[in-house]
Amino acid sequence: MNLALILISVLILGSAAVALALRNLIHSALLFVGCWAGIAAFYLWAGAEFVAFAQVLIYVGAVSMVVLFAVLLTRQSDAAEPMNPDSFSRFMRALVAGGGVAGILVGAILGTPMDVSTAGPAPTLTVKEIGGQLMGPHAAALLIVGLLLTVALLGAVVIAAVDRPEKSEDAS
Amino acid sequence: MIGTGSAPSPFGQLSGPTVRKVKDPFHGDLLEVSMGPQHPSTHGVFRMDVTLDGEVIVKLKPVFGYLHRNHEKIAENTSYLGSMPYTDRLDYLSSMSTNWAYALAVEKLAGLTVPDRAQYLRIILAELTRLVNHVCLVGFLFNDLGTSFTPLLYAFREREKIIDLFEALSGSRMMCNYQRFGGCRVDPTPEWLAAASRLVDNFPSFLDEYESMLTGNEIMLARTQGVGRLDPKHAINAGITGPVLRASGVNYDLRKVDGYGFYPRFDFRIPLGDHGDTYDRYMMRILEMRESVKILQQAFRELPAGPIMDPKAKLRGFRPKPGEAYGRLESPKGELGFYLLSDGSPNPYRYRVRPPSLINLTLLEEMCLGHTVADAVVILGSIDIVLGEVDR
Amino acid sequence: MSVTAEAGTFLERAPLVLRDAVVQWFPAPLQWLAHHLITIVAILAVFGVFFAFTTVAERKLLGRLQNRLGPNRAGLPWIKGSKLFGLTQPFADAVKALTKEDIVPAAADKLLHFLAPVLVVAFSLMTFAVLPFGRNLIPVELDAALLYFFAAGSATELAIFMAGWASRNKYSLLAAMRALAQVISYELPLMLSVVPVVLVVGSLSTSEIALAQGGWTFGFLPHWHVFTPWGFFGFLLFLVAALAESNRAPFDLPEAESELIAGHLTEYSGFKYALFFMAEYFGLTALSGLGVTLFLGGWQAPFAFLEFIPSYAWFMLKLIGMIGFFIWARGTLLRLRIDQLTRLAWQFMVPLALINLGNAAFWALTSGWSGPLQFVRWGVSIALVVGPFILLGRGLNGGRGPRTYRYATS
Amino acid sequence: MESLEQIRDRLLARFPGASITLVTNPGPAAEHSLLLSAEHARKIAMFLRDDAALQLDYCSNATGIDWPDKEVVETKKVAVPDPAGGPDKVVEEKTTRLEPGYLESVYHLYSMALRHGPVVIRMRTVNRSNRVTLPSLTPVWRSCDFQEREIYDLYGIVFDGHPDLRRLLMWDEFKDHPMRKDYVEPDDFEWEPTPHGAVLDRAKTHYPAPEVKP
Amino acid sequence: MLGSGILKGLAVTAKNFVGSYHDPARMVTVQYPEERSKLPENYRSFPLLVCEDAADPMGTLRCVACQICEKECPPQCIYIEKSKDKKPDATGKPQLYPTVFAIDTSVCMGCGICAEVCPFDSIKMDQVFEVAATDRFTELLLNREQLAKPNSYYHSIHPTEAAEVDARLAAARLAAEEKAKAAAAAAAAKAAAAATAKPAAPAQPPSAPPTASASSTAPAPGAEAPKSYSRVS
Repeated sequence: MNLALILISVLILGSAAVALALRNLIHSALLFVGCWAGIAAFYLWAGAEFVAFAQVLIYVGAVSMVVLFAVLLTRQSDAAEPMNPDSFSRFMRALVAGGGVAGILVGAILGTPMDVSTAGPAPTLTVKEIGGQLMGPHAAALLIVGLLLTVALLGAVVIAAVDRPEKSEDAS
Repeated sequence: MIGTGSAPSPFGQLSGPTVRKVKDPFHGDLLEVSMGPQHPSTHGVFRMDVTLDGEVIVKLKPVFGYLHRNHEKIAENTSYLGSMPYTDRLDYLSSMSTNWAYALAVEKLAGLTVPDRAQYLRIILAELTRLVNHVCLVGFLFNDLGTSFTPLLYAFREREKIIDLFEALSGSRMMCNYQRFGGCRVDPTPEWLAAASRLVDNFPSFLDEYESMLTGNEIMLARTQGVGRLDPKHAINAGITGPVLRASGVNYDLRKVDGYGFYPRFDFRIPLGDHGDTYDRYMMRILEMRESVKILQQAFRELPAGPIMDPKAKLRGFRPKPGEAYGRLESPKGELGFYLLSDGSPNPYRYRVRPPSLINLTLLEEMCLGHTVADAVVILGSIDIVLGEVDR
Repeated sequence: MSVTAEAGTFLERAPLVLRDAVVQWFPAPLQWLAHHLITIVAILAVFGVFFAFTTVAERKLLGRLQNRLGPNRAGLPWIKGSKLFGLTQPFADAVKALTKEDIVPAAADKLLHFLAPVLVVAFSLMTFAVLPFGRNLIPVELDAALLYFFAAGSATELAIFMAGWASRNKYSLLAAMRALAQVISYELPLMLSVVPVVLVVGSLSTSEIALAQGGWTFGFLPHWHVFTPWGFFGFLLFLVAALAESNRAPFDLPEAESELIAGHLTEYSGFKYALFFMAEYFGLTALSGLGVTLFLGGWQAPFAFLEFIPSYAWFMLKLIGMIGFFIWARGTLLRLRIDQLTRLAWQFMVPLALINLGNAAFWALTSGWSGPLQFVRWGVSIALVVGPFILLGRGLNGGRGPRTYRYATS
Repeated sequence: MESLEQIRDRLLARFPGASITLVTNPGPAAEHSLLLSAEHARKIAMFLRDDAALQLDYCSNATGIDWPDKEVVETKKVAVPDPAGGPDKVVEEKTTRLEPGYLESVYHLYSMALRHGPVVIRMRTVNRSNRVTLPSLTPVWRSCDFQEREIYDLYGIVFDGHPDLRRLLMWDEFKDHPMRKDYVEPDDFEWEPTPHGAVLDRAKTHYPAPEVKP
Repeated sequence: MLGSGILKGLAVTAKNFVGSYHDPARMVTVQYPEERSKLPENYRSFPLLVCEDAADPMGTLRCVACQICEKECPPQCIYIEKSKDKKPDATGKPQLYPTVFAIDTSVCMGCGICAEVCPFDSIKMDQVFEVAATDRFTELLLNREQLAKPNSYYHSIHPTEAAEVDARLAAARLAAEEKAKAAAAAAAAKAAAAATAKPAAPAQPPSAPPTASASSTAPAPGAEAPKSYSRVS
């Protein structure tokens, strides 16, 4: 396990943990952006340039904006004091739910055969080959994801467009 | 090209003047912004308390008084002649026509006559002032529209030439103090007249170049057409006069209505707008400049010789008989009036200035409702106010 | 690792020979570090000075546009009365910016207020890594270079938001929202206007794109993309989107001085303001560099017989030409309103970019045609460009035009 | 346009209760005016605006004038019977009569539709105290909005019925009305070098003036 | 076609850019301290007191402290104190002179009314505009010595006006001398007549001070015709 991987993982997990602890929403949102940049660094370390730059472009460029706008536009009541669990049963229910999700995840990770031995350097794919793969065997997956995103976009526009009386604007 | 200003946009409703009354949770609270008095685009110390809903103006209250010097109280403690240099400080962009308005009112009060050459000189200087004022306005309007000073500097290049003529004639560029009750103070030299007519002859070529650069510009059309619409009936009732009123289609120009001075001897036309929006107000100024050039050319041709001062007029110890008079003329900004009430003493008993800039601002709020902050700046720019005249 | 020096005139190979000579001094394990450090220092030095003289050039060019002289008084400090046509003006500005007091508003979010200028300059500088300045003068040879360029470019939005939010000032917040709406709206047309080039060249690597534009037909018609219908139209779209992306000329809404004083920079002063100013120019230079690489044939010489001039000189000449156009546009055009600006992006630029993409696909497929078919190919391609432009243009213009006026009769 | 007398008669016919008198203007400009009583002023103004023959749709100018209390000295020739039975002596007797002052607002009305000249109407307040009111004509002509606010600010006439009566030019906390003839300037002057006159003397009482070398 | 307006705009700015290199009309900058544009003759900035010769300015001051300019000045920025004794002025008539003549240039707005109403042509408008001072109170309050400028300087800045004023003063002086000679001749004739009438009584010749009516230099205020108007037509 070489030094770079440790550094990158500390960056990712550290920024995610601190982000959860902070009370200032904007600071935690920006720390999340740091976490996504860490993931992009991990891809770079792994040699997958295309995915790393895509990650930076999409997460650091666009999704961070959506998160920040969401934080800005929703009304923040200043007195956001920490939510103390008022009743014991609520605490128990939270514990059970959290434990269940954690159990499933750990089970899945351990279940998959991961060949940890360093069998030869990963094949470096050029962008042209990635394009070929995407358009070739994985074309269906690409189209479905594209469709999904378009539907999401249209849905967002419909929600955001506040219905206002259509006024004929005499343009002359 | 860029849009009619009514289609939805991601940032709040930007349609025409339909203002949302209902308070729905999705929109945040209103934003109180005070624009001015130190604001780069309010033409002097003028403040607007604007209430914004996102980008759209919901309420706009103008605040005046930052440049108030109580010009009228000073005038009541000074002789009639003593107030003449102070009238330059009212509308400091068009001092010659303000001087003429004051002289007109005093001549009406005291019943003085003015020789022909002085009448022609007054028309020449008033129309030259109209050129200076409209060129300044158009330059500043484009500055508010966001060009980085280029049209303003072209406009100021032409203004400088005319102002140098004023300096050569009256002694000062902007504070001319040139008219006297019964005539003018200095008789222009032939070289001055030659230089002035040469300048007036190639003014239209400057206007053509200016118009080709900006009148057809798509961004200009999108930013000004349909912005700040003014209804003719409301304009008349609100006492709005000058190019702003004529842009709404009301045919009321004192040069034709009152026919003061020798204006009836000149043939010139009065341009009228149809939509009363910022674009029409801009075009009114351009077309009026072209008409002023026509008047100037005729005046230079027919300028008679003769005295420039009524021999009977007295310079000092001028005591008009008791009585009152209201003299008004078509200043570049609108109807500029002087209401004088004399009680026989050398100082006026009551000296009142009817400021076109102040009264043209009466409907500023109605014109700006429903538009964005950027439009409010442009609408204010198209009304053409000068704070010296607004606050007096 | 970039290619070692090979054939070409001495001037052509000079920078590479120099770099290899310096790298030899270092011990073997440190050589790759020295190699990259030299590249970084070279970029910072060249484009630092380029930024300085762009500011002077902008002020002098604007001055000349407005019938006046630009700054011409700044001379050498120790020689009294020496006037070097204002060439040392930028260094005087730099000293002024450094010595000005740096005021941070009390209610500001100190950390973000400090971090914003740092980030905005860092991301703008990162975009220089993939621009091919000369025949093999490319700092980092990346396979997905274009994607890297846009990734670094889009991160600057984050810094603009931080600047606007951290200043705790009504004007800054309003302006930060405007800036983000503008930059996000123009991210899409910028990328869509670049995709046809990738489609025709078949690779994301900028050096390959520059190489693909080599060669001349009949000795004087270079194969630059800008001389093909889809390329010319793509270049126009790229220009407009680049203007908007770098907050300049008709789209300088965030710092619209007539409305919101200095936009999200209102609460910055001294060196931090200078950093934002520098970042804006770096962004502008990087986008112009990309435009030159994609459409104007990168470092390719315009004519065969001009090959002896080194390739990086051509790149610089074209770069200066594009920045000159940006300054010229700034001196002439009016500013757009925020809703007109976003409508221009979504209703006019994006559809036209998509149609241009189709046009480039048609161009790539019919590359085999020859003889009379060549004219058909050009005809269809031009029609595919001009037709939608006029239709969408008329729609966007809303039937607006200069009006004729009546005169009073009485 | 009809003469002022005809207009007055038509108004009197239409508003029998109102007192409308003609105020002549002695100067050569000969712009005579109609003095309206305060109660009927707004109805008369509305009539002047909407009457078909007049159509005075444009109120160009609204001015305030301050007429302070006047000492009127009347000399009357009185015949005093001579106690000695001789011819009675004629002696002038000076009786000083204090004429009460008033504040006045003057409106110049024009017609843009029919393009005819000024009809000047005046309204006078009862006295010169601080709470004198006059009916506001802003509901009739919107152009009087700012001008009436200025009259209120500088003269102190309270216009009832004005939509937004605030001070126009002076700052809101300002107490006095500067354009009145009996207005006394506050003497918080910083030292001004004007070499003569009351300003210098009053300033000297406040601050020791730095010496001026002649 | 969309964009044609913008292209025309760019064309105009390009024309101005190219024009600024060769067409003087399109390059209007004057490098102020080195190059200075010529001031027109009528230009006025602050007043100056005209004195006949530069050697003894206070002695040959034309001003007779009639205080007309002090009354007529709108911002009241002139301050004059009269002298007790009299001294002969340009036309030889004994006149007062100002011991203190201060103009507060921080208040003066250069309107030129003082120069216009002065019946003695002693105060004229100067053309100096570089008058920055460091102290607001003392340096801007110009006293008599700082205001006085010789007639030659007046000729250099307002040539036509100065020439016309000198002509008028010379004419006035001539008229004064002739009247003085005529008065002297009349007095001599009267003396001769008196001598012949009573040769014995010693004819005490009047000390023949120049009679008061020698020059009409101090006409009743306001009655004289405004002479500064019929300038060169």
